[in-house]
Amino acid sequence: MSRYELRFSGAGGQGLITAGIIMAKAASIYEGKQAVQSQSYGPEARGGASKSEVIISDGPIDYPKVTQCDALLAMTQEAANKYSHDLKEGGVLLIDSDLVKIVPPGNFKTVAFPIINTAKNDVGREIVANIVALGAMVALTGQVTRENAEKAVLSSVPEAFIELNRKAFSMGYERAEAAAKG
Amino acid sequence: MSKKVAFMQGNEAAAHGAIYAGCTFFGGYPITPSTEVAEVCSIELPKIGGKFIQMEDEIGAMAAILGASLAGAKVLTSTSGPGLSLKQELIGYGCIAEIPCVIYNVMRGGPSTGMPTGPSQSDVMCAKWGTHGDHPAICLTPASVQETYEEVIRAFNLSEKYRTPVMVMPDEIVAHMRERVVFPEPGEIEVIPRKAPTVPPEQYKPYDTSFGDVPPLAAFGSGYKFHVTGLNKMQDGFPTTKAEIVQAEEERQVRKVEANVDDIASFEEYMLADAEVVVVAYGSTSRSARYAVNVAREQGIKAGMFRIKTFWPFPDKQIKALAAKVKGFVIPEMNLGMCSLEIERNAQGKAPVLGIFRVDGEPINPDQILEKIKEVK
Amino acid sequence: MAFDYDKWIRPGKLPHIWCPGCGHGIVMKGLIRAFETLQLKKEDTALVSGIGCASRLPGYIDCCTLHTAHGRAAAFATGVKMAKPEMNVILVGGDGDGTAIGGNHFIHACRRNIDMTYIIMNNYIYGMTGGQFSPCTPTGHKASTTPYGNPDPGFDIAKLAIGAGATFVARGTAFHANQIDKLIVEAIQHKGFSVVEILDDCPTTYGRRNKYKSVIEMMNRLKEVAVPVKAAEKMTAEQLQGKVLTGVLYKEEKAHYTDEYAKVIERARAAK
Amino acid sequence: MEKKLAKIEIIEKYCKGCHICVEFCPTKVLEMKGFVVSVKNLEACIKCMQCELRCPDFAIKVSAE
Repeated sequence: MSRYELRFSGAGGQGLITAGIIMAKAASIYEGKQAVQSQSYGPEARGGASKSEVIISDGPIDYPKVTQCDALLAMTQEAANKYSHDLKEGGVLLIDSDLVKIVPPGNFKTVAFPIINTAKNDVGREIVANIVALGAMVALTGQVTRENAEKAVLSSVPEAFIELNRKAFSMGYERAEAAAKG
Repeated sequence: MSKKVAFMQGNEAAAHGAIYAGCTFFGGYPITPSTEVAEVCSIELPKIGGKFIQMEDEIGAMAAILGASLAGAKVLTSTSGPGLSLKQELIGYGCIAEIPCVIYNVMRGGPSTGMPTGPSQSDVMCAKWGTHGDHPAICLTPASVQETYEEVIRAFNLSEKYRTPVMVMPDEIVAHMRERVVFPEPGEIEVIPRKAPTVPPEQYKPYDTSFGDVPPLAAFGSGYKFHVTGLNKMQDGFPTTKAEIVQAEEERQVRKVEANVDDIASFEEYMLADAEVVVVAYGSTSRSARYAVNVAREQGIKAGMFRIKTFWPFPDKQIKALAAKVKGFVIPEMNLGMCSLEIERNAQGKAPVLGIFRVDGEPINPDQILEKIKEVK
Repeated sequence: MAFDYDKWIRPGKLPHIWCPGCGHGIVMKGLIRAFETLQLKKEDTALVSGIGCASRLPGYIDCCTLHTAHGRAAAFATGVKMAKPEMNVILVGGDGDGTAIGGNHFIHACRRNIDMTYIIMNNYIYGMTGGQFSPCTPTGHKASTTPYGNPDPGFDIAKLAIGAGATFVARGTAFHANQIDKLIVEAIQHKGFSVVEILDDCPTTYGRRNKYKSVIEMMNRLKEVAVPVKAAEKMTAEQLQGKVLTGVLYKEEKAHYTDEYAKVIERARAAK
Repeated sequence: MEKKLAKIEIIEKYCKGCHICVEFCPTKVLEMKGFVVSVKNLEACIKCMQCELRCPDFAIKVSAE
């Protein structure tokens, strides 16, 4: 069974739960795969650390949590330190290059670009950093097509912010592709 | 024509399932980790002319749903550990007065405030023994979001069919995780209506056993007038202390469920045909168990899983049969051994029962179960 | 000319369980007269109670009756009223049931101003359990659990109800029997949450402990302390010392819950 | 003109003997006979109905036609 495990981690308020939900929705509703999303709750989810996990598979998913992570997004140094250890050999680590200065060592592929800054300066609103990150994760993991992921993004945001989010998603997707090649 | 699908949490699915089942009244009190049920009900119920009320406390919420049920509505409340404790007296009231209602309880750590956001499975005994006095208990433990949707519908059906409170108890993991839900079309899943009286109002008795163990229930405001009390009662609903009546009525109330275990109990057998080690699991833990069983099979171990979907009434018959032919049971649960006691009771020493008990707010992972499977010799 | 109470009494249920001289029976008669005055339909009238002596009242009345758990009458009744807003929902009970264990439901029913009527028979004591002090037992008085005199101050039920948002509050006494039905009629007619407190007597568990020689003495006390609100307007503070006001104490027209929820349904349907 | 007498019906099985009716009758029509109330002086009855209103036990019915 093709079980693929993703973790979106960082600080509360960065929108990582939403990013995880949209990734899972893309797989489950638009890609025709199965997906489970779960998250940490409680004090952790109120300003401190934040974590959203997504399992994607072609068949039924039993254990809904990460066992060995295939792809990790770390939006803070703390998250990178805390979660990179159970990243699979050959897995993907995406980090915000402005926020994660010390790249954790390991046998995985690290991709870095200034995610929040891209949102702020290139897209125009810092608030869509999570969608930039999502676009990047979609590009790096290949679990869902760019089209299906975009559909999931656009069906999850308010009407007035569709264009902003479309731009954020595309920017993230393309920046990650470029960074991965480079 | 493709069916409506959505990607949602177990709690959200529960609210939608309730509405499919005909629920028109929700009474609740905010408590983590079950609040999404109330939130969805507050949005959806008024759209169909239903009512949502946030009561002043957990007990009030339970009282309000019982009152609304007597006035003819199909009713739901949602809660979690401390709220379940507070509701217990009135759950007993629902049992003795035989008022259909569904109590959706998300299991979090306890006792008391415990770990409000951590998953747990430690309310399963409270579901049966929480309220005082002998009473029937039905408790369903779904393991996925889709199943939560469907089991809530089944809970409403059982509640109406047997005229008794029914509990649906997902653990926090099932309640909060998101999965795809495929919504059934209207009519696709059977929805059981309340059995209404066929006799004219002047002949109506709310506990008339000439209609069987489950007498029809009239609604207040429907032309019938009758008395309801939490005291031991006679067939006409009025209190009594007559020994033979009290004994007979108490026995009937319990018999409604005990005599219909085969209709109520549900379970899943996974790779049990040749299994030597059986993992008995429920709720989210069964998902770890399935993973572990699959790995064990790959390694040549004859493992299987018995998944409990209906915790109460407990599948005694099935566990007894398994005990007679397997080498051992493995029971992973997020408590300190509640289901294990039931398995031991049924195994009667014929097969060892190995528990994995976790109450630290972390899920039981497949590795832990696999290790334990290997301990069975 | 004798009033036909039998029309509302369930056949075979009398005599009732209350002790000789207990005023609950007087209140029940007032309630029946009010129902008859208003020509309520039995099938559309729900009478809801909690636990205690006074809460046994619904068992005698021929309508939809619900004898719930201790203190929970208002919460059960809220469910009934929400599910069937067209029903007349009337609550009855005692002071302990309504203001101690049921205090939270009581104040919130007042706050919601849900269209129901709550008749509280205040006899200052837990009668059914044998005379323990209630939140309404006056300071210094004796109960089985205040053998040295009650250190607690008592609740003023009417003030509590007004403070919590009830929009009709009245008080009568078991002695002033001919007033009871009039207060209840007005309370039921009022749109919103109405509270009628009836000062009552418990000769068995309260009277004896507090040196009342007889039921008559207790009744005389109710007669003496009661001052109609109109009469009180002409009295000095000194004259009102130790007196209790009776009649309609508070009345206000205000949005009530069942109507407000109907608007919620309209808004939800419009937003669909 | 002959005075029309009231009809006072006592339902003895309901009476618990509390004395309220006897005590508060303004014209002393009633008395206790053992544990149960009975009519002592019907002539004196002014049909004020206070005994019926105050009887907690549904034991007195006064008809005044």
